[in-house]
Amino acid sequence: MPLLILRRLGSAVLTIVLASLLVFLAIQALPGDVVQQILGRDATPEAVAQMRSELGLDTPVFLRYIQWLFGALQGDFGTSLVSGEPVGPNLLLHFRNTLLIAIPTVIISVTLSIVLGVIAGLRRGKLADHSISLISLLAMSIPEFMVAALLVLAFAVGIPLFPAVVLDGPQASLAQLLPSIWLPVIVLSLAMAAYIIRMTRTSTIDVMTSEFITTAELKGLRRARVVMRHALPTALLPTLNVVAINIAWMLGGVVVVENIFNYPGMGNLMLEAVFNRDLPVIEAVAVVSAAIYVACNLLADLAAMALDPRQRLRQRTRRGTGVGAGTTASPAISTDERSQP
Amino acid sequence: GVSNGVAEIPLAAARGAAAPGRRMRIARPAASAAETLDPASSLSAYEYLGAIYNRLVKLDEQGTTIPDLASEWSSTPDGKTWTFKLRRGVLFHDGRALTASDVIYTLGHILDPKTGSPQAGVLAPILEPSGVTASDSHTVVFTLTSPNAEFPSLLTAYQCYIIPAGSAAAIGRTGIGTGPFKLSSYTPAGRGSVEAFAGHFAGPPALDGIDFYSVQDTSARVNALLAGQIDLISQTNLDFATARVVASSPVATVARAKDAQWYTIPMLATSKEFSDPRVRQAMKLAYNPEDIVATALQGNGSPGWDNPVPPGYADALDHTRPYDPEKAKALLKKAGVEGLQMPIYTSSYDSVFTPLAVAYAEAVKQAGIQLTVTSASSDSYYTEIWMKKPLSVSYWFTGRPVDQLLNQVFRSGSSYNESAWSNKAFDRLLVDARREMNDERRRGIYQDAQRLIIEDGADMTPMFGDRLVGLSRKVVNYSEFGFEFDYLKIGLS
Amino acid sequence: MKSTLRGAGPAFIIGIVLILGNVLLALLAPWISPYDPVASDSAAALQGPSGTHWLGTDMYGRDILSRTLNGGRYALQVTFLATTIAVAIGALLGCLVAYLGGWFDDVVMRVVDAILSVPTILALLVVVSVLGSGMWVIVLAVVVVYTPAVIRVVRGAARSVKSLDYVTAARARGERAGPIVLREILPNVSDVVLVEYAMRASWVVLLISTLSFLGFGANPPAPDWGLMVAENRTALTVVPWATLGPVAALASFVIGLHLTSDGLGKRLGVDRAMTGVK
Amino acid sequence: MSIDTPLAGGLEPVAAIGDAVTVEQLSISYRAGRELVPVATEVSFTIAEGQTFGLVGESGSGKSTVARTLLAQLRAGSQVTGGQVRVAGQDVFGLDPARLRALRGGTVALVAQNAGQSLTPSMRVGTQIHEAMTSHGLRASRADVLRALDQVRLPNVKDLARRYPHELSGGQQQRVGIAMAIAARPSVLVLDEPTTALDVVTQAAVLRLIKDLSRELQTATLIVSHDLGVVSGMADHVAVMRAGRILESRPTAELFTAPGHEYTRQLLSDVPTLGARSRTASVAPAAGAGQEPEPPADTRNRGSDVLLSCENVSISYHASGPPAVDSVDLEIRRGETLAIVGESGSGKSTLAWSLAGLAAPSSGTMRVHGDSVTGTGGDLARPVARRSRELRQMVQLIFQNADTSLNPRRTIAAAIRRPLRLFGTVARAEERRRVEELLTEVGLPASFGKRLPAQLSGGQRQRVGIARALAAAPELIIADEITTALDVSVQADILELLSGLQESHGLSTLFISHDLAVVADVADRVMVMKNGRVVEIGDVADVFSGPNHPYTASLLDAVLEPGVLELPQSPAEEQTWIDDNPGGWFEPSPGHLIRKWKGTGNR
Ligand SMILES: Nc1ncnc2c1ncn2[C@@H]1O[C@H](COP(=O)(O)OP(=O)(O)OP(=O)(O)O)[C@@H](O)[C@H]1O
Ligand SMILES: Nc1ncnc2c1ncn2[C@@H]1O[C@H](COP(=O)(O)OP(=O)(O)OP(=O)(O)O)[C@@H](O)[C@H]1O
Ligand SMILES: [Mg+2]
Ligand SMILES: [Mg+2]
Ligand code: NI
Repeated sequence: MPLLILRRLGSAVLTIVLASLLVFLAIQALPGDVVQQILGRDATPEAVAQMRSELGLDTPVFLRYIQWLFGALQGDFGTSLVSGEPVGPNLLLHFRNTLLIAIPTVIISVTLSIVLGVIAGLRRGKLADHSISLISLLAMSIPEFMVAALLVLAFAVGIPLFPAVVLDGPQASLAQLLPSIWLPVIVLSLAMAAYIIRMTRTSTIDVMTSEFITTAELKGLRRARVVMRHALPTALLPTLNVVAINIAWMLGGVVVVENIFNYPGMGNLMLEAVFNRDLPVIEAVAVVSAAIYVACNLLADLAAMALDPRQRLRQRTRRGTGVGAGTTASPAISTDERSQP
Repeated sequence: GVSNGVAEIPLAAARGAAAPGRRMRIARPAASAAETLDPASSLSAYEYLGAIYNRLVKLDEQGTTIPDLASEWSSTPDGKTWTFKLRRGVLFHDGRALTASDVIYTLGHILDPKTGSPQAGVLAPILEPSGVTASDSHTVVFTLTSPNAEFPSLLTAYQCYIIPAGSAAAIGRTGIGTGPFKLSSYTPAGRGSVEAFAGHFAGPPALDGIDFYSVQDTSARVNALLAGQIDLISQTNLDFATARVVASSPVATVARAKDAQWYTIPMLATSKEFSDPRVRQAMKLAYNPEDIVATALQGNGSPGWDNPVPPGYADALDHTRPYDPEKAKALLKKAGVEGLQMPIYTSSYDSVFTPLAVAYAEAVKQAGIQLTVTSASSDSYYTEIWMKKPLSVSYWFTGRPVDQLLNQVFRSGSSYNESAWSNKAFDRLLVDARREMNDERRRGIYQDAQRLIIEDGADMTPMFGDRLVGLSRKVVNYSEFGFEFDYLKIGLS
Repeated sequence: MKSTLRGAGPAFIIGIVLILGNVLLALLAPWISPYDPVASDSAAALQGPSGTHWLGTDMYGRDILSRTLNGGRYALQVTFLATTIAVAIGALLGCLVAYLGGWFDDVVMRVVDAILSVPTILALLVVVSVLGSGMWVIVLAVVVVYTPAVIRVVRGAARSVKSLDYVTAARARGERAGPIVLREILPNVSDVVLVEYAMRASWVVLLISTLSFLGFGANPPAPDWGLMVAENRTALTVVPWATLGPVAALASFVIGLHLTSDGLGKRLGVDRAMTGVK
Repeated sequence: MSIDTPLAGGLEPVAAIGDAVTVEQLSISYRAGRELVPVATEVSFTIAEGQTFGLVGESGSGKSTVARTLLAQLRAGSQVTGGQVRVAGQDVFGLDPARLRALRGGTVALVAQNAGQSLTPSMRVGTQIHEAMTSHGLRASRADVLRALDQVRLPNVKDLARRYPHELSGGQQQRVGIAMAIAARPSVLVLDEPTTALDVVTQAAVLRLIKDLSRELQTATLIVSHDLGVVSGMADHVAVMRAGRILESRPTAELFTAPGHEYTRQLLSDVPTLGARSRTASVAPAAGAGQEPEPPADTRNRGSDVLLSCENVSISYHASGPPAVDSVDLEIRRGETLAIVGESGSGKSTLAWSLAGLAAPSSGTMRVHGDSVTGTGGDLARPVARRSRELRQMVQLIFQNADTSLNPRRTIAAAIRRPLRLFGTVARAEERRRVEELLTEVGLPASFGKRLPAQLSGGQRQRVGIARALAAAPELIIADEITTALDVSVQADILELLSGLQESHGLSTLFISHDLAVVADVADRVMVMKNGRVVEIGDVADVFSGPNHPYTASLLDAVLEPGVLELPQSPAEEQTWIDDNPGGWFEPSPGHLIRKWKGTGNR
């Protein structure tokens, strides 16, 4: 098993490096010269040449990537083209702020949606199921920016319970940010919960019809025990992936919500960097997001191993001969990866 | 048509007694992360400047030059030598007293090419650093290289705020001036605060302090106001619908600054499309400013008729021109660009940009001109689009003296010449006007210059808009002219 | 189609109706909208719903109903194109990768993972800010960011089909990869592909309106759902219809897609598992 | 500890006088749209304490449905439309939830068909058994759990209790299932095809165990199976079901000797049997001195009509570890049927697939010899992609699972047409006619061409599979467990069809099966495999009459034949022998070769 984790870790690192290379190349392909952009229209050719070599732009792309990679490995993401300050610390600050909304969001949405999803799955076709399904359907269908706008209207402007926007910059202390996080947390939780609820519901239904649940029931166990001990670990397996993907999505791309609430997080930093063509910042944000994505998936895999001992075996590609081979087309396989918004 | 039940937009902010001990919170759009408190710089953070600095002279709401740090000034009859007497007992925030050397230093800083000050373009042609001298500790003498009857008005620009001698390197962060407020904290594109400066020569301001916040998104700024998180939104001209929302809010209201926004449509004269004056002429003839005021401003403003000098100004040329799409068509045909097609750039930088672009594009259709309204990001609009794309929309605050307005925005080579228009005759007129010490004749020359802009200029002025400013109902004595409020009087009830 | 409809339940029918309704309205919008969606009329600004303007007008006096009707055209067009291309490429590649396996699978999946790991919005924003916000650019951008996800899903499904005996039988006959993928594997993951199509489309349409909302999509004064929300949201209390109209349209379309995909998913297996009948 | 030690814990004896189970006029239907479709109709039977009742019948006849009513379980959508089920005096469908829980697991326990899927994958085996005890009020310690595991004769119980279900073999899983069922000492045991998923040797052992346990616990047992041999060995009384009705219900001996119902007779005649065979005792390990080891292929070479010959073939999936197929030599003559038998995982399919070109052998030669007329032939060691069209055409595979071997999205005609087109067997214009011809040949109406596989029954699908193989006009057919998934009567039809076709087309067949009786029926020669190696090969008659390799012997011992009322005594589940190094063969009769072995002294 440690070997398995090691292999996953290896491929995770490879994925991040590949992602950083892709983004690096894509950014290089941007039309327009960075130097011209910085120096403006009246730049003399000498000044341009000098700045190019200052920025190391006269070295070949691949070499530059290698240099960047080495820097990045040591935590040096270069300096912002706009502010001239190192990217790393600023990114860290924004990342911290995003975490401040991400962590409560994950805690709230994951617990809530698993509970609701399981309830809906267990009470399939009943009122509880219908209302939970309907609400999650709505939550998935109404764009976040609308939800955010309505919430602001209701709970910041109408009844001034929460601040409408974050006035403090990225350096604000956590205590300063704390009152502002709740509306973003609600918006993000709604968006996230919807998918998790649906996935949990589906897999709960799936698992509840499986033979081992029937067996557990026919053993005369209490319903609660059947659900909690027998069904849940397996039912949560497909949910894990959805949770992971949603967490990654949230950390990497809360752009809209952060934009609306003027929240000084990574999403806002990213938007700003794209607006300003601040290439080192874009690259750094991309790499951090890729790392988060990969880490979330890795964690989901580890959690799956914890939940389900079968996952600890390396999956052997058994040639399909016997009766068992035909039964692999479970809907869970196809749905788990489907839930990336 | 105004639908029932929604509050009308008020004409002005409340007057009244400010309560003592209050701090005001102002939201401003985040400028570039490279912004600075150096007033001479092109990237200065406007809102702070008026609070922390003073100029020698300033403009009042009627456009006349009035004293600020200078108590009186005079010139020789040829208009070449100007003497300014400084107010006594003026203190900088660090406790030093203001002397003539500070003024000399400040002008040297502005004129220093390394500073890259936009005002250098206005002052350099007539003033050399060595031309600023002190006859005593509180008298400054300007010796101009050419006569300039309007010279004092050129010192009303916000780049001319006086900084302490020797402070150039640090001023961008320290913000030490003589203003009613003293800087206590500052982050570029972030938040910052100023505190009442007890040592201010005109007595302390009504407020104890001001906190500035940068909020990127316009709606976010409005929401912050409606939620009571801030007291005033600066540099934000509310769109009509939003203004109504704000006006009907129990906590916030709207104040109107008449004709405070000067909207322009620069046609880049160096671009292949607009290097031909016939095309520029056609673009002007093809639309009716009155229609634009009606649709883009909902009537909250006055038509500009492509004359950049606001209608209320004494020097303004009284002019309307025909709206003639047929003639425009003919001109385009002559220029070989019949059925001109191109993008017109806009952004959400100002709430009227897009309505203006849309209304304009709609209007010129008649003349066979096909404009696609293209929205660019508001953050990089003034670095990526403005003065780079052939056709875009832009705006200025009104409140400049005529001489500066024409020199800054229209003279060849000025760094604010947004249309890159260059006209020798026009430039000469400006020089002539400065030489002319007779007010009446000078006005005539300025009006000739306006005529040239209308006929040949590359910058269209479809309209002047009222600026709708969102502020808290608690704000009293708000008045705004040009770039700045009256920081002394503004207060909270 | 008939057999697809049967057993999918009434929600599925509602879903189909919502989708078709939106598509139909978008197609017919130029003919059925009462006003020119971009023509402003200062005299009629900010009116509430009335007989002349059913959904009222916005601050420029534009008819909200007309704008809402036309507002889906761009989004639906992009959604249709982008989803179709992404799902088509993804389905083919997914099947091929699953079938061939080996190093080809490894290489493709690494790249797929790498693309997936870059935040969708970031990738889109970069592409759009580089190439402009033309329709085809957005289509391209969406295809680039969503094809990998489709590849993953389809590959997962295709891998289980791949090991089935009829594929083996084809291999034993000596069929080439092309026919095997097209004749044997693809038709049997079509359920998954169909569900995926509906799910993807729902995200694409939301994504596009988000882009418009952020100022990267449709350009003013074009009528567009996302843009309309962005334009009118601060004035939500004065002109709620200007925001709620487009949101309702958008949401109904997305709900339609979800219901349809659910219905298809049900037919795909969940319900069969429920009755315990194989 | 001894297996005779009774389970600890205060179990109150269930008051059961007379019949522990009474099913009266039970009718069950499920709702399909508006209609009620009957699944069981007026089913009645009783089971007395200590008695075993068998329920046989074809797939879908309603056996499981009836059996599970003893636990008051109905499938979603089903309902009882008449009659009642009484267990230990209680009407099970009238119980309140608490009593129902007490009934389930406490009074009645179920052993399901597929233990692998019936055990909760995320829970340790010991925990699952423990909870079966405690949920019915038994105080259970760890030792009790271990004792329960020991009782079902699982080895190494301490370690085993800590394992997860997937870490056990199929036979072990089934034993855990049994241990779990009897943990709370139920008075009624329901066994729903408890051994169908197991290989014969394990099956025999598990059945033995169940029988011993139910005798020991004096339970009333209901055993459901489609396998007449199983029921005959286990039950005291048997009922035959068809289409939801009990056709006849009689004491076991009576039913098998004098079946009353026509359907029963048919059923019995369809079951292939080993028939009367008189086996000589296994040869002694060292026997056969003098007949020195020679490559078996040489000794078996009986002329030029050899179609296929394999020499020293090894096939590995992994670089390390033992190969899946290890140094196999074999030959198939024209028109001959060679059967391969052996336990699951012994490499039968691997060999077959390799012949079909789907897995390249790591060493050895495999050749197919052209007929004397056309002279085509070739190297079968090549993967299919590198084989000539003629070669691909010559060897055709038929799959075990007709469900999965037909593309559900293509019509029957399209499935059969594909090889016609690919191999150019007939002209395009002729294809249609040829497809119809082939359908008729395998006994299907030509109109079936338009159908999709889902619209066919299992047997019909398997016929299509055969037609598709025939379409290529092959010389060798490889049939990999083609009847395993089918009911006996359908199996009989298919086997008959296959041998008919083989005769008329002059085909050779490699027939893979785990069912010795079937092999005895269809094959000319039989090859026994174990762990990838051939342990015995010879003419059917020779192999079935002995002497045998001990592994073959254990296979033969484990066969359950209908009408044999006893289970084989203590079947050897563990291997009692190892290959004799350096090995070699010994040949009790010409062409009958047995791999030399040594006893290990186990048992
Ligand atoms: N709720 C239901 N919905 C649909 N079909 C049902 C339902 N309940 C039972 N059936 C059908 O009733 C028939 C009897 O099923 P049952 O499982 O009892 O058969 P069986 O004899 O055990 O078959 P097998 O040997 O395959 O296990 C089957 O054809 C099954 O499909
Ligand atoms: N694709 C594969 N990869 C790795 N190992 C495999 C693969 N297919 C089969 N094996 C292994 O090879 C050995 C032989 O398997 P094979 O399927 O040939 O056995 P079999 O005799 O056909 O069994 P059964 O009766 O269950 O069909 C087994 O140990 C099996 O686990
Ligand atoms: Mg059954
Ligand atoms: Mg096999
Ligand atoms: Ni989902």
